[in-house]
Amino acid sequence: MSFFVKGILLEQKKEPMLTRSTLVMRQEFQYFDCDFMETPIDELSKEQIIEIARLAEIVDESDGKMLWEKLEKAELGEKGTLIVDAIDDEPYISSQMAIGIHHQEKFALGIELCEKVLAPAKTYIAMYKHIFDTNFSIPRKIGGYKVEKIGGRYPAENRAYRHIPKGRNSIVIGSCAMLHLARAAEDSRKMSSCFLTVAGDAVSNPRNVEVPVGTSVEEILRLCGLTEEPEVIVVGGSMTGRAIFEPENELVGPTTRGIVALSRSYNHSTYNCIGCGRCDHACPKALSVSTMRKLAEFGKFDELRNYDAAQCIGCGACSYVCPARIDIAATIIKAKKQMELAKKEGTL
Amino acid sequence: MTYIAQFFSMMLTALFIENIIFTRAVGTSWLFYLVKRPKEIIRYTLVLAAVVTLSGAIGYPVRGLIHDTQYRHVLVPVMYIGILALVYIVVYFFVKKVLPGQFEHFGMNLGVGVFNCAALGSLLIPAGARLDFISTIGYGIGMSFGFGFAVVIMGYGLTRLEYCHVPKAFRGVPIALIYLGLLSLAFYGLVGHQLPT
Amino acid sequence: MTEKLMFQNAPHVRQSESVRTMMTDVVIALLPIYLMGFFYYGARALMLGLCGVLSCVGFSAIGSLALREKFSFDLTPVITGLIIPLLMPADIRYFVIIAACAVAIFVVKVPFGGTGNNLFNPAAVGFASAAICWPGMVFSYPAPIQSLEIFGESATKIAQSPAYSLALGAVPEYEVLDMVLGNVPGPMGATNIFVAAACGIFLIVRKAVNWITPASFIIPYALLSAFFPRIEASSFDSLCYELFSGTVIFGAFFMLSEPVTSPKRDFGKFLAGITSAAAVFLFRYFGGFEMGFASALIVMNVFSPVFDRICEDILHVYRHKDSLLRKKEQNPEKEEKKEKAPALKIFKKAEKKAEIPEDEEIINVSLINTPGEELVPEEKEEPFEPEEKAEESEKEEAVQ
Amino acid sequence: MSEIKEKMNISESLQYIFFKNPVLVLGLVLGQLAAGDTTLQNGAALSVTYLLIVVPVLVFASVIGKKLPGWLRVVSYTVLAALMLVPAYFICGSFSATIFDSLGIYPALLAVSTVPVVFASKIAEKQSAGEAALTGLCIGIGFAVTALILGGAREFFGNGSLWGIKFAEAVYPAVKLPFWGFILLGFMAAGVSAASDFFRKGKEINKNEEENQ
Repeated sequence: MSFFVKGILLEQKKEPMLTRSTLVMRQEFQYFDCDFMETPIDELSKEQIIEIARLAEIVDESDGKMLWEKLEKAELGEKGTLIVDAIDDEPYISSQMAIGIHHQEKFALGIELCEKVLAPAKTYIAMYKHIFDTNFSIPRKIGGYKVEKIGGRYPAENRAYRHIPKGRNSIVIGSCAMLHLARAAEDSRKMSSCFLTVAGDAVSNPRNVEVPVGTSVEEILRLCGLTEEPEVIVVGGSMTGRAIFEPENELVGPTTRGIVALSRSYNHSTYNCIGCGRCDHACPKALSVSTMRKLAEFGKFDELRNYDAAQCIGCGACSYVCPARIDIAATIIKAKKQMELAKKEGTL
Repeated sequence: MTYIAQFFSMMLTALFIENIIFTRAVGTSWLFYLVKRPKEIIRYTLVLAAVVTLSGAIGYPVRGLIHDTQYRHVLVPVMYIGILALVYIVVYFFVKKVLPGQFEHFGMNLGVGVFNCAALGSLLIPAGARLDFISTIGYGIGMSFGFGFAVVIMGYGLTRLEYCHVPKAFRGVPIALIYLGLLSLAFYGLVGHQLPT
Repeated sequence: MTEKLMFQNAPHVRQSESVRTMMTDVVIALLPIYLMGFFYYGARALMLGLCGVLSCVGFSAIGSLALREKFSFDLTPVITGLIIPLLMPADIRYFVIIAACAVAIFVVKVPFGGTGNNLFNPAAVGFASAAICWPGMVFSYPAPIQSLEIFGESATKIAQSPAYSLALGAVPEYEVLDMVLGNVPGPMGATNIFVAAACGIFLIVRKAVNWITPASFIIPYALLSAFFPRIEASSFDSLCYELFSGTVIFGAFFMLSEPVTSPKRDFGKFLAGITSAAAVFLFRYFGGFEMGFASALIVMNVFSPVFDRICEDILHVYRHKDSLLRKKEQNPEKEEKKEKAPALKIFKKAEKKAEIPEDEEIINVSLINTPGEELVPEEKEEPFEPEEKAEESEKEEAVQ
Repeated sequence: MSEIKEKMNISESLQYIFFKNPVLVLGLVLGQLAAGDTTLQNGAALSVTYLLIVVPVLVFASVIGKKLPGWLRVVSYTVLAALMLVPAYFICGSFSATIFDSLGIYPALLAVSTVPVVFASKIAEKQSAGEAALTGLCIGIGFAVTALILGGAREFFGNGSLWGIKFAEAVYPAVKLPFWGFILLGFMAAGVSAASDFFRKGKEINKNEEENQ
């Protein structure tokens, strides 16, 4: 890692959810029918697999795109790599990793189908290494595919894929999409469910859950049970998710990584920034965060452009580290949105 | 050889240790005017230095005559202002004719650039201290560049002031005054005693 | 279930350490120095510290009342109140401490906007203003190892501090071990170097203070004093005398490393440390008073945004290094002119400021209303019409 | 500032006493006050000199100033200001014999301060002679008020005396130094701006009431 870029070490608190098996919510499955239903799986041709993915309407949860479009458009060169994204570097969240650990055969089958379509030179499963509180070790191989342990500090996701060799193109597919592809190929099941982690200190038995797409957050929380009234319910990752107010009409989609119910929101600080410089240390993109926050606060947008606000990925590491508990990431992201708005209107 | 050493020692003391703004508070309104126009600092400091050396040189013999009379407190300043006026006219037409490019940059501000407290202060203080010729010139030049140095420091400070939550009553002139006061407190630590004005 | 839900910004897990825990670390680090003061000068040292803390906290309460903002009790006034008495002699009168604390809060913190916004180190300004006002009291030190009575005048033998004799160029007559242990006449807390350094290292371990600032200040200062001794002694002796006299070590750990006024980046702290070492050495070499450290610190606080700006420019190049390299491959010669990292001059920002239209709803901090402009709204051309225009206006008058 | 004028329907030049005080709000003549104005006597001497400089220069500017070519205008104002120093010198001499040692060069600097040049050319040239005299008078009074308050405060706290007569023992001797002059001026300027905001808000409130009725 270069001298400037540091990021932060988080304790992942993944423990009860990762080792527990995935709880499946009662749901009726939809099926699709296609002409090559009976051909055995290993003789499926490339077009047939893409057709299966299209009929099953599988959405890749790592970036929200349709799986069949990604497979169709991706033409890896002769040295292409297929990376299965199972990195969950945010605390509490382990929906992608649970797939790799609890449904290994179907997961391997999914990867095999993708390999048949893309014919990459190398495939590996990327998993986050820095999980200290789990009492089992991450397997070296899953279903014959090598597991590459991505180390380093949070945010590991954007740094892992930044190391994809620029010259040869490579593709990142989420682990849940792999599982859905395997199910679609085996018993031609449509993708009607999504995987997410329900966690937080207000949940009675936090675990990984498979729920039909579109169920409300309140139903899922009632499924897992609540020990006390949560003060904050977060949808998405614990570092990049957003707090919601009405859980009953908040619907869950394939790209929501998890639901975190916290019994006590962190106490809103009344301290001014004392300029300790920790946020500058924590920023993975080596931005001067403390000055940018001041510029954003005072609304000086063109100087903010000089400070490369566009490169901020909104990972929240600076707000995590700030001893004065100031929402630095929120201020900078809001200022970034205002800058884009101003740029569109041409005032900037 | 000793002249050059004397010249430079006088210049350095006037530049850092006995800075015209921080230790004697002379020329502060001109400082506030220049702080908001960072592009013009170098130009006006050079004008200041040129005017101070010219009028210091002209004024030295005349000062020798009158700085013992009973009314010296009035005559010396009036004499120096007269010389400043002459020098201003010379500089005005010199700049107008020789480098017209620079001229419209100045516009009418040349008058304010020449007739300000920093210029007269740089002339009167060596006169009050009865310095000989070389150190008068050295002191004058040192003071003008000390003025530029002070403006640069104030520039740094005031750009930083924009990002402080200054209370509403203190915004603008008051906070700049307090900032200037704290800076001259620091430089006073260097001098250690009140300088004769 | 839904009535108690609160909004919360993005990262919903936060670090357990807060500003208060950092500040309590600094307060804990200051207490042993007071114990040493108590050991050398009796209970008066503790009373002075208490008076400093109470006056600082009281004044900051009055200040936030005057500004009509909620008084948030953070420990920064307590730290200022603890540091100021440590720089003073133990037999100082109480009103000197109260005056120094008043200046430290009312002149440095309140007008600039509270805890996070002061541009100067309040302890340094407080001590400097008191030292300038009563040099006689502040620079005459009682001999150590005697317990002064808590209140009332103390007619004890006033001794010379080693820093004073260094300023005169005389070799101080105390040997180095005494100076390290602190039984040498000098400021109440700043003479016991050993305890101050230990507390400083405790702070570094607790991460309340970045290790770069003290290190990058003490080592160059030691080298400077070794190579340019003020007294006729071997360079090592001069190094020890310079380093252990005056408030250098104490200041390096507690005053120089104050987070608000020091640069944010490590490299900026490194640059600030080196230039502060040079400035303190110059101020002590040429300065009139003994308090070279405090006034040099105030001057250096002006330049911390400049060091931040230098780091920002280096990082700007680092962030755009791939686009710069790509440009260099495509057109090596045209590259310098076009893609230029923002110039080092801080004024580049200031100039751009002038063109932004001052729209209202963004917080508009109006800087100085310049003389002359305030009177008449700025006409488009020069504040006064240039000479040519003057003739036209005369012609027009003539015509009317 | 113009809306203050109609609301409080005082003439334009009266504002220069408080609302546009030349020293505190416009930040014009600061150095001389901060360093020179350490006693009440000094304050009085400075304000008398200042009054004697500004009024004639503004009147001269409004009467003759417009006619002169640009460069001669600035020179004439400054030379006139310098000549006005001579009567000021004799008046100040009457205060006390040692006034000039404690004042030093600062009364002479008043002649060259930016006020004559800036005010004369921007304001006085567009006004009639009477109005210019009134503006000059108000500027002089504004300056005098600030100078006397500052000088009195610093003398009382500095050496415990007022106009040379000793009352009490010096409380804070360093107030006489220039940097304390700046800090005190800063606080006074903050007081003036707070008061003018408070006053303007008051004005706005009853202005709205008039509209609602």
